[in-house]
Amino acid sequence: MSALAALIRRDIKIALRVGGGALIGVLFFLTVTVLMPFAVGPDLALLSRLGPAILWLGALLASLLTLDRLFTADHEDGSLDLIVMSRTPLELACAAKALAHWIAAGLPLIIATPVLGLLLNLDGTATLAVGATLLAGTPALTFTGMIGAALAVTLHRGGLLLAVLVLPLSIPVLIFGVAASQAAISGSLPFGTPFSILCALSLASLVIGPFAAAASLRHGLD
Amino acid sequence: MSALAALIRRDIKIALRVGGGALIGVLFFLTVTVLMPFAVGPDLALLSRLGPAILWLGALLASLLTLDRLFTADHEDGSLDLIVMSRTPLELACAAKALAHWIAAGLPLIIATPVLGLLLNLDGTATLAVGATLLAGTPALTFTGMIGAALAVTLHRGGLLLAVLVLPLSIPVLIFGVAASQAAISGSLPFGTPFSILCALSLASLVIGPFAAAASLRHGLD
Amino acid sequence: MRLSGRNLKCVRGGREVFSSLDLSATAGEALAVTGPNGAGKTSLLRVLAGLLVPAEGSMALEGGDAELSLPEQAHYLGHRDALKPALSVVENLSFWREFLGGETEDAGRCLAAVALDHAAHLPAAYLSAGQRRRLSIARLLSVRRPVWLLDEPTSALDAAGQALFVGLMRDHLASGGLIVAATHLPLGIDARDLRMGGAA
Amino acid sequence: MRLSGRNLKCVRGGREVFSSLDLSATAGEALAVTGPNGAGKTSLLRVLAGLLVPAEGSMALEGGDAELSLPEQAHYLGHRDALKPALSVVENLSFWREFLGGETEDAGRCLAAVALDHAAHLPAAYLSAGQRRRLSIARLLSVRRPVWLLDEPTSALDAAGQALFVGLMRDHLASGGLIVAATHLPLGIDARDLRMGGAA
Amino acid sequence: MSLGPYASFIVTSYALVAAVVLLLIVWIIADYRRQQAHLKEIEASGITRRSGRSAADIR
Amino acid sequence: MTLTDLANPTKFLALTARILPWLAGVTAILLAIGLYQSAMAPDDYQQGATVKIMFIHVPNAWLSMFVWGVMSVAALGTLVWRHPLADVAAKAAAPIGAAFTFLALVTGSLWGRPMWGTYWEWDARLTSVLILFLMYLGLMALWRAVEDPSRAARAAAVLTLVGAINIPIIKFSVDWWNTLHQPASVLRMGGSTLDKAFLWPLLVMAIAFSLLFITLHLAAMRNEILRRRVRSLQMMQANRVAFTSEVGTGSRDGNASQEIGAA
Ligand code: HEM
Ligand SMILES: Nc1ncnc2c1ncn2[C@@H]1O[C@H](COP(=O)(O)OP(=O)(O)OP(=O)(O)O)[C@@H](O)[C@H]1O
Ligand SMILES: Nc1ncnc2c1ncn2[C@@H]1O[C@H](COP(=O)(O)OP(=O)(O)OP(=O)(O)O)[C@@H](O)[C@H]1O
Ligand SMILES: [Mg+2]
Ligand SMILES: [Mg+2]
Repeated sequence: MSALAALIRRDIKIALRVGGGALIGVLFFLTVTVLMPFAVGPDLALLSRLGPAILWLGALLASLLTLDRLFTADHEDGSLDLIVMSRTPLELACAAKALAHWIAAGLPLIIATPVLGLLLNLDGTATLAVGATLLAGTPALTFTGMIGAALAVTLHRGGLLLAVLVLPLSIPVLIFGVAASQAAISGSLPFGTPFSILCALSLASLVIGPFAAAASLRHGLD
Repeated sequence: MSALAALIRRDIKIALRVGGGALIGVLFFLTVTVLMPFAVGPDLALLSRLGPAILWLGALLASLLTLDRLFTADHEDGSLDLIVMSRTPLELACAAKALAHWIAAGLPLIIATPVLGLLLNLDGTATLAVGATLLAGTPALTFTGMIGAALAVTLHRGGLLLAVLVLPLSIPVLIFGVAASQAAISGSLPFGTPFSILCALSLASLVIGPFAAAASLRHGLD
Repeated sequence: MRLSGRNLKCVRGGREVFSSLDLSATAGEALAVTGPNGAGKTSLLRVLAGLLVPAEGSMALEGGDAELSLPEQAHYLGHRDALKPALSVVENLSFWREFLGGETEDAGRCLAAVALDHAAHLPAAYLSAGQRRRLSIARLLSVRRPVWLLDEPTSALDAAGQALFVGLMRDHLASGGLIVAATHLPLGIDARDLRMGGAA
Repeated sequence: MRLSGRNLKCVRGGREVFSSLDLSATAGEALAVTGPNGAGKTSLLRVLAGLLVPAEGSMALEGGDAELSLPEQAHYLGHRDALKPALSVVENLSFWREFLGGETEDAGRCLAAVALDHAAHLPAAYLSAGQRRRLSIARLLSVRRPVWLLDEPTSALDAAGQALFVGLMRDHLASGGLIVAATHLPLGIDARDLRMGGAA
Repeated sequence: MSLGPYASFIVTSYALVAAVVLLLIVWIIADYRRQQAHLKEIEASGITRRSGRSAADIR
Repeated sequence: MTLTDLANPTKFLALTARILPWLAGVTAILLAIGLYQSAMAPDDYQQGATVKIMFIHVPNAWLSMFVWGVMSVAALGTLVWRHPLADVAAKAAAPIGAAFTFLALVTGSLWGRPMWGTYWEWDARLTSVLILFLMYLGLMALWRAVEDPSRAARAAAVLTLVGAINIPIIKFSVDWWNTLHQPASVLRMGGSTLDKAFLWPLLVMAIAFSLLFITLHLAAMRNEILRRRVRSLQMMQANRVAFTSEVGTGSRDGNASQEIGAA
């Protein structure tokens, strides 16, 4: 237990210290959100209609892109070798790293959502709905993304290959996240159904992610 | 001259060889484009209206994200030290690296545009317009992105920091790129004006980028 | 305690690096793995550390903790030093001390043992090559593990550092540990030689 | 030809590493920079290579090519070996040969000189530590530069590799080159000692 | 057999399937030839397999 | 001929060399029969002649999922039993599966235009197939990205197993969400609801395409085995030269690995 706590504490400390992985994720989120109106054109009604979609896309990209170095950084400096050798089961160590990443990079996104909602002309309910779906859905993004991050170590390749491998897996999360937000906003469709699917996806990924990541790390080191 | 040619050849070779940076960039582009309808909803009319914006955003993200390792990879293995020490002016070497990156990662995006246009229900003119604006605009993305890539070396941080630094610089390119495409599609506005601004932006970045990048590299090594 | 490997074979990148290799070392004994560049010394250590899966053969630690595997009872000191530049020297050491767990030693005392205590609060990014190596060695001291797997441990160390490290290895052997070290230079302690063949 | 540095001072991370350091070496002469870990040997080499800006002082290469700066006439061999894992051994070497330019030597011959010719078409990712070092040394041979700045060049080399490298350094000195090498081990050639102070 | 107003769609889909399947077949055959050529080339340089049989002999 | 015999690459090559011509022949004959029957099939009272697209669309769609299933089994073989032939099977299947998926997408689109009035619609069935296609491409990129085949195999195996989640989603998407695409009428609980006049040609075509897959897959596996044999011989070449070079001391029996192909 104390080993996992130490790992989580270290990862959060590093994320907050070096130029702030957390801060940078939020900045990226902000920039993508600000960029959208430029791309879409300054039509406020359209914007607030697209609002949840834009926020979810921004969060998806931001959390995937920060994931990229989740394991490669540890691989390059040799830490990963020691983590694999240690007495802590590798699955738990992977889960701990993902959790630390979510705390340092996922939570700040959710905290920033209300501010961005203002920029996109979303009202209170809509912002709340997006925030709630993000809270339920971003763990799924982190924990499926972790699989890609582990593969990136095996492949000696980070960045885009990772994104390509992981994006298809995160599409369902995106679909249900946006669907739940839209349902809450329009009020005509039930919010519960997509939201509970979203939670189910998160729970499933909480189990599958660490196992798949540990398997790929164990077979991939050399 | 032959030194620069060697540098360009090496960078392209590495991009094509290791899992094909080029191929992966295109796949990322494809995936992001496929992602959009999920977020926005399956409304074909809306999609084809947003089409150019989506393609431009996808190209922007794909080309920025591949840029991330433009200098850090060379820094980590010590190549950058030797490049800085060499007899080739650093500005030219930077420009050569950016050119190689554009050839390996930018051009394939443009080639893939027609296929993606089909998915987004764009007609022939629209696809052609987006392709032309991408051809004129992506060099600007690469050459301004290079500045961020150089700063990322100095700051020992890749990935997102780069995106955050560079996205604001690329907003004008995005605006005029989308504007020109929309003009060509709707036919009501002149295509020439935003397009020539786009070309001007590209030309300016061709000059400013290498100088800024070289300056930041020269002062940033240690 | 006895570390033994039988009939080990290692394949990397589709090429056989070594095969039918036997080795054994008992408590208090050091094994110096020598051989030309590319002979497979590093590969052997990584096999013992459980980081490479051998294509054939098996290894075991008899007389160790029966509940733990060989890698879980071993320290591995490789070319890459598992240090985070953003953390300070003492933070780096404390993390590994807590994460590796088991019988631990005070972090400050370990730093003093490698003469790095004066730099305890410096970021690890500021360390010179030899200082980084000393910090890695402090990791070996901070958590007790019976088996030390060392890959060219003395590289980058100055004369004082090497003398100090020889003393630490002696202490480890005296307390019943065992050492397998890949090296091109004399280790400075009594060690049995395991010579590996192969080309540069 | 004469390499000289006057009153050099280097500050890293806000701390002074060395100051008022003078050095000089003439053609055919080797300078061995020694000193404990953290004394500033690597920092001095990086200052000479133009990769660190000295806080005070200046250095020059008298009698060299007047059009070129000191770094442009120097080879730097550091801890990081400037190899791309994706390219083969010969592709790596050929790239540096073409990029660095000037008087060049055939790539195949350089590989043969460090006994790596048999591995010419292997990806560099597959090389062992010593093989990588040999490939870096081949770079020094492939392009002629009068000044060699070497940071612990013999680490990771086996006995045969060290002997070979000593021969190469001798040849370089004999042909009028000069060498500044940071090292903890005897270099194997006649060299003037530049001892740097400082703590571990 | 009349294909009705959408003949072009039907013909295109059948033609595309035929084209892609043919492409696969051609690619596989070409790949086979290439590997055989490689094996012959290596054989000519005097390397043989452990079993002592010819490398290109696959029976 | 036991399973362990099959696992030996040389035996595998010998066996497939004997079987392949026959397989190819049977495939060709069945394809011809299937095509003839499809041509002779009556027009549908709703869909007219476009129903003929079904005879190629449906087999391709089925195979796109079936091939992923084959790769998943191979992935288990790689991870659990570390069997080299499983690596070969997985790698050889990917491009063929991608081709079938591509064809399912294209023929579906071409059918969609007359039926639904659009080539493409973002509904659950179509999109999940598109995701399948993307994952095939990702997998192929992954195989290309890694030089060492056994390393690539392990990474690809993990990804294949994770991606297998998509297969039930494709299959049941029409039941879970209401989509444009029609629900299963052949492979469904409680028997087929399709008219016999369409069912027979469809079944023949489906069998013919499955045989086509088996034929192509075996041939591609042979190529892959040969490719690895070439690789290991090239490695041997490099090693042997190394062995004779003077710097090396000690001895080594300069042969290549246990890898597939070296046998
Ligand atoms: C790009 C568009 C399309 C895709 C990706 C697609 C995909 C698929 C897939 C994956 C299956 C196998 C499902 C299963 O076994 O349950 C299937 C079956 C089928 N598709 Fe499509 N389809 C597309 C368009 C169409 C269109 C336009 C039609 C006709 C209106 C159509 C008619 C059918 C039929 C009749 C079946 C057989 C269902 C059964 O009997 O089980 N598809 N399609
Ligand atoms: N990037 C850096 N930033 C700040 N300080 C640094 C940096 N690198 C090294 N230092 C400090 O500068 C001093 C000299 O380091 P240097 O690497 O030059 O030593 P060295 O003589 O090469 O030591 P070694 O024998 O261990 O290689 C050390 O005290 C170190 O802490
Ligand atoms: N990642 C790898 N993939 C494939 N082959 C490798 C890899 N690493 C090393 N090799 C090969 O394995 C062989 C043994 O390498 P290893 O690193 O074990 O040698 P070593 O004895 O430690 O050499 P050195 O003294 O140079 O450190 C070498 O021939 C090398 O080419
Ligand atoms: Mg080694
Ligand atoms: Mg040093």
